[in-house]
Amino acid sequence: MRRTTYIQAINEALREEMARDENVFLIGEDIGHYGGLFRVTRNLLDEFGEKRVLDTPISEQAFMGMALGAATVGMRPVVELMYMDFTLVAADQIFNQIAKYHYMTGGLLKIPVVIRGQQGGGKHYGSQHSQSVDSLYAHFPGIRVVAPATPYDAKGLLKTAIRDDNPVAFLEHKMLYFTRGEAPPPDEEHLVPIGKADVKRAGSDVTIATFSYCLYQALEAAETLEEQHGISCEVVDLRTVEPLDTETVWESVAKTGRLLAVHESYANCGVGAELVARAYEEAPYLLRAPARRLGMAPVSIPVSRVLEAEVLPWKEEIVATVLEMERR
Amino acid sequence: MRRTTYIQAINEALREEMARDENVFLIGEDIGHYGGLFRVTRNLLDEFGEKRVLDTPISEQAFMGMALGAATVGMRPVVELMYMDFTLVAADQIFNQIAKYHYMTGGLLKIPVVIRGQQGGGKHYGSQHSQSVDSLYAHFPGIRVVAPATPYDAKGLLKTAIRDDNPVAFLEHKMLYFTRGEAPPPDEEHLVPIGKADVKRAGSDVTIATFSYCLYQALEAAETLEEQHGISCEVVDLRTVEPLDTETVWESVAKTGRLLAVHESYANCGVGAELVARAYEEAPYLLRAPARRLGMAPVSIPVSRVLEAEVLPWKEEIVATVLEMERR
Amino acid sequence: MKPVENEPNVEISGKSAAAPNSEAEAETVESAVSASISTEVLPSDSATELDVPALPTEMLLEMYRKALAIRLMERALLAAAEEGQIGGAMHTAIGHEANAVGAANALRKGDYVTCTYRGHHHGLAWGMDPGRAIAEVMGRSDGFAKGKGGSMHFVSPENGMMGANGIVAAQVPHAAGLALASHLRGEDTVAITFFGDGALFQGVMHETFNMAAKWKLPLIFYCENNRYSEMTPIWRTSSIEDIFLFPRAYGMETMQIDGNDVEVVHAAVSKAAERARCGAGPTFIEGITYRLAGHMAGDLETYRPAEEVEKQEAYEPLTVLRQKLTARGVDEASIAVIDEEVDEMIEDAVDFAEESPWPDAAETYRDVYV
Amino acid sequence: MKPVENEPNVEISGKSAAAPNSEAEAETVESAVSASISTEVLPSDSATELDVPALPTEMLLEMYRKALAIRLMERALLAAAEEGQIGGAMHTAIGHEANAVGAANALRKGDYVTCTYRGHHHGLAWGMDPGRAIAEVMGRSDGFAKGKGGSMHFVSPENGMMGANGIVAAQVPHAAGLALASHLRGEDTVAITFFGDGALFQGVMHETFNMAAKWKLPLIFYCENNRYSEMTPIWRTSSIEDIFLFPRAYGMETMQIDGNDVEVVHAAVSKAAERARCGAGPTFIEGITYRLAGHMAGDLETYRPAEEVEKQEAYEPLTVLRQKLTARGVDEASIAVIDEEVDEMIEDAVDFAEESPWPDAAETYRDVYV
Ligand SMILES: Cc1ncc(C[n+]2csc(CCOP(=O)(O)OP(=O)(O)O)c2C)c(N)n1
Ligand SMILES: Cc1ncc(C[n+]2csc(CCOP(=O)(O)OP(=O)(O)O)c2C)c(N)n1
Ligand SMILES: [Mg+2]
Ligand SMILES: [Mg+2]
Repeated sequence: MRRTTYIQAINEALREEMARDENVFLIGEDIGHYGGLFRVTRNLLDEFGEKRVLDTPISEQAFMGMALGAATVGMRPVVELMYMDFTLVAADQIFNQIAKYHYMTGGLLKIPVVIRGQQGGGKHYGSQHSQSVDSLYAHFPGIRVVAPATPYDAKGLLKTAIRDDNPVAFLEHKMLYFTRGEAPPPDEEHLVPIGKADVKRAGSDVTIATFSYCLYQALEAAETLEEQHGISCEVVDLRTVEPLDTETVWESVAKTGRLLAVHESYANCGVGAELVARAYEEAPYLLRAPARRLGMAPVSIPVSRVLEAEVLPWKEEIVATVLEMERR
Repeated sequence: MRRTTYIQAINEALREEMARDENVFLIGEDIGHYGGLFRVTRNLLDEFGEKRVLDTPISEQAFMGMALGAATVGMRPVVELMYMDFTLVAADQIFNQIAKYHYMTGGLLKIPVVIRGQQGGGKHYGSQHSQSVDSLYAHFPGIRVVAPATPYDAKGLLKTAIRDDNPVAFLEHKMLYFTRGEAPPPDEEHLVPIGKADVKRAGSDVTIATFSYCLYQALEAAETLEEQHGISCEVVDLRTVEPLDTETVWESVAKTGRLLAVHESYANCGVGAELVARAYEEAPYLLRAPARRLGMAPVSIPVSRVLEAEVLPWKEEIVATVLEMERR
Repeated sequence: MKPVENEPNVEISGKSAAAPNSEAEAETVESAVSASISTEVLPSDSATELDVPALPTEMLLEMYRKALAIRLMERALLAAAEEGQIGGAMHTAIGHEANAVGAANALRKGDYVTCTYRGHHHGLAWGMDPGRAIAEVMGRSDGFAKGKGGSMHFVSPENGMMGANGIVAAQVPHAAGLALASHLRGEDTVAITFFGDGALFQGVMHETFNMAAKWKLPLIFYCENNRYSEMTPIWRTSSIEDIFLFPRAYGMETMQIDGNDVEVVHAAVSKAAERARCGAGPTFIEGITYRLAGHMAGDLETYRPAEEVEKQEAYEPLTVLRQKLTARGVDEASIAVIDEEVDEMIEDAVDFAEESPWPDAAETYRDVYV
Repeated sequence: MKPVENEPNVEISGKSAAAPNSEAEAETVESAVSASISTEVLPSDSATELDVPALPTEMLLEMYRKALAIRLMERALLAAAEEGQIGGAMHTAIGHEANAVGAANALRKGDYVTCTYRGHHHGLAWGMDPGRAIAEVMGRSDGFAKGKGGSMHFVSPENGMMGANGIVAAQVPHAAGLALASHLRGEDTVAITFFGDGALFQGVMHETFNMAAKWKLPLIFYCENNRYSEMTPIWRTSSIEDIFLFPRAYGMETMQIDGNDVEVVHAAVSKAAERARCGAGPTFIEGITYRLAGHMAGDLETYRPAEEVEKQEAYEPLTVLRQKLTARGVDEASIAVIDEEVDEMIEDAVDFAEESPWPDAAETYRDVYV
């Protein structure tokens, strides 16, 4: 079995899709000649030239808007935001424009734009370079949101995202970039569907629904819970945040009777709260204990590593919350 | 008892606070010489001059950032966004800067900025002029969010907001502007605290927690439910969305055993989902039926009045949802 | 026709920007601008340096028909709004017609346009059907966007009309994206984007100017300068005295033209399109025009004197066009025939819209995703 | 000292912007710029039109001390980062020192500064304590922001240092707000804001230029032009050939200066501050400088040739300052004493920071709200 890093998986997906469809082009800061701050787009300019890999000035609003314009006539722009925090700089073009254009035009125009880049904490980048924006994107209808955790899923989902006629936010995570995992052979038609969760660990007592880097934290927490407390967790990797694959989650909760949603974006008005609310709307009878969620604490992410560790909803907090849920 | 319109209440609050504290100034588009597109700031330029009421160009990012800068040295800017949808144009300055500055500076600087303007549907303004942004603001820590429904609360909360040392988003609603209600005598030290909900209707069967224009829809729904179905709803006006006064809500749910949260911002990852999630975190034992929430349907708000009526979580939908909850 | 009160200040290319040398001078320039630009008109004969060829009479007649259709549709819409048939924010283009009609006629099938919420004139000039347009504004099912977009979101891809926008200046990078698509595909299509004088101070304009100039995109920036940003005159909030000179800082070609004269607009846009098609990059055109109606339906217009509007009515696009036609020997009677035909067309269009059914509630949930 | 290879192109006020007259000319200018500005240095003696008075030797010595402290702190921080003591994005200002030191010394107590994530030099120049600064970068409890802000968020209100920022250009309107506060209160304080060449193309810059110029705010825009935006040379993404000429379109005073020479920087900022204080409005200063270290800690610098950096090392702020001191008759020995003192101070500062305890976990939840 071939293995790649997460970065390499994304790079491969980009290369394959660019080769397959000449309408695909990349646009963003430092992505061309340099190959991207995190080297995700390395070598692509050499292979496809300056017209397919555009180095922009620091003008997120305008190049996001340009992506929309180009997409209306069938181009398939893949926009890199160097840090997903910069979503806020281009927020009007993303949420007032890209997410709404198909609807506002009564379906006359399609906006197949992919917005990709890395998010998340863990590397002490502080308040403006560590935010997770999945909940923010999910709040606005009209844009798909995917956040794969493994190289395998990342490659397959990015290829699907590029071919999707909807705008898609493709959220990477800085802690995942150098992780390695199974990868499909290059150039294969390897597609992972948007909107389909994947059970990454089977279990019987508690369902942990999560995605992106938190998946690994949840898996580790599950190990600890199993070993030290005899609690068996099923870990569902949502992979897609919009639309949420609640079917797979309810299937799991039907077995476990307990649901904990975990994500790194702010807990307040976050995806976890959403999942809890939907559980009580759609499948309250499945729950044997109150459904819970964990997200980023309501503070601006601090730089200091001890403070940052405190706000991230990682392993220890997952373990503690599951234990609390079991006590009910 | 004196009565005023909602607009007049806000205008009075601005005038009184400007007279009381010379650090208070207003900044925004068309607010000075013209008096504001919705005439909320009318006459204030005449009274306080061009240095206290600044007409800006259409440059939301920059004037929002300027408000931050001025606030760091003790000025108290009140920024008008003509439509709260334009939050997205200035999103970096609001969420990456204003909301975080106190924290990022380790508490060294305070940002007493008020961002105010009207939001909401009901007048067929369509996708880019009708959004409710309360959930969006609430997602980011560091900024208070208030959304009063009555002239009385609007005046008292705006005065409190201007005196608050935190940034505050003060969300008005276009359907409320010409509503009338009780008002305290002018120039009185009438302050309504931030973070305190208010029970606007007593009831025993279901708690409806809501705010802004939805309050009136909830009150009407409560009437219908009482008259036609004999269901008694307690309507809690949250008034403040951040922080949420869950204490008052749980007190009510302790009586009713049922909770329905209603707001006009998107349901998905919204304040309602948050309230449901907190109910199961903090007070699950109070609930005799699954807690529910209602918000804007996940579509970009359409112009056509029949389509718009369909997406707004108003009276009919509240009635229908309460009936569903009662059936459980 | 109003006599020329100012020096001609329409110029094209080659002239360099003269920044004021002192504050005193800057002040003088500013008040001169606010006194002149904000209230005066620029007759087309002052367009000394732009070569404005006379267009064929047939084409002028066609343009007159279009401009009149726009005017009458706008009046009908204002009436409908007063009756309560239209909600939200409806901005009419009365007085702006020549900018749209002149530009549309100078471009080709396959070219693209994006514009602002004040976009009805662009819609019609680019070939949209008035009946479906009115239906859209009224939120009916026969609206081109099924009533979802309304007045602020005119769109018609088959006509190259790629969208109006409710967010000031947001449509500008969209057009740059269309131009980028042409550029990347090696096509010779051109994109034009319309925006107002107030839009110039949105940051995204600057960002787009820079990239469009850098990449030499086939793009035409067209500023419909009606001297007001909603209720605020432009000089009150800007330090830029001559809009058309400003984009030169990016190394762009710029022109200031009479936006009330279709022939001038046609000449300017033709020239810009030619430059764009041969790879010479973007051009900025400032069309001086005037909004004869309120900023939006319901505007009481307390912020400008009635005389200012009256003055402008003496030199507005339809008057200018009629004078041109008369000068070409088109007689009153022929014009009256057109007037009647167009009037009837718009009446029919209103009837069509009013009879169009409301969209089905289920339509609400379509088109969120493909 | 490197010989002058270019025409002096430092000028101040009065000159008007000469836009290229043809595309061919534009191309020439562009390549000339990329060939010269991006790799050449501008010695201070080319500052022909800015009156640069010789500063007292005492002041130069003080500035040398500051600039050296910055340099040594940055080197210490890079070493600490390599040891894994510092995470996130840490941008050092090695090579940029003169911009900060020259500017800070030209301003008064009560004036304000905001700057970018590359802000360590501004912090120290404005009087921040190196020990607490290093502690902040390391995330320790004695950091001025208790470890919450880190390298990208230097702040010290008591010194007028009102904040560095991780979002490119976001600090620029903040400074305009500080200037606005002075303006509204009728105070004669001035604000200065530092940003990079890459920041120029953020829309918010344009918005701020416009309002600052319109309201004649007491504001100094200071662009530290190090010719790179992260790993991308400025000419690759911009159509603006001469940064310092661009803001003239807003009617602003502009200067292009040698940002490696404290005396030149001091003179330019003094002049701009004087203008600002007497109500004449904002000034734009382009300080040509060079970043001798990577964009941030860990940068492998594959995007620029080593010779380019070497060349610049011959004309960098500390070298220039030492030459000045020597020319004034300050002997090697006195300089060596300072070198030793500063070296010791920074070593102590590092020790202080390393011994500073980690913040208490409870600290996490403070300062979200007042
Ligand atoms: C980002 C944003 N800010 C403010 C508004 C509100 N607004 C709508 S039109 C307008 C004035 C625009 O003036 P101008 O660009 O001159 O165009 P005109 O309306 O005169 O055609 C304003 C401020 C908006 N729609 N979008
Ligand atoms: C809005 C935003 N976009 C992108 C970045 C990433 N970024 C950080 S520094 C930088 C380059 C800035 O270059 P310049 O303004 O020249 O300053 P320098 O780093 O050279 O001092 C970029 C793109 C950011 N921090 N903020
Ligand atoms: Mg205008
Ligand atoms: Mg730089």
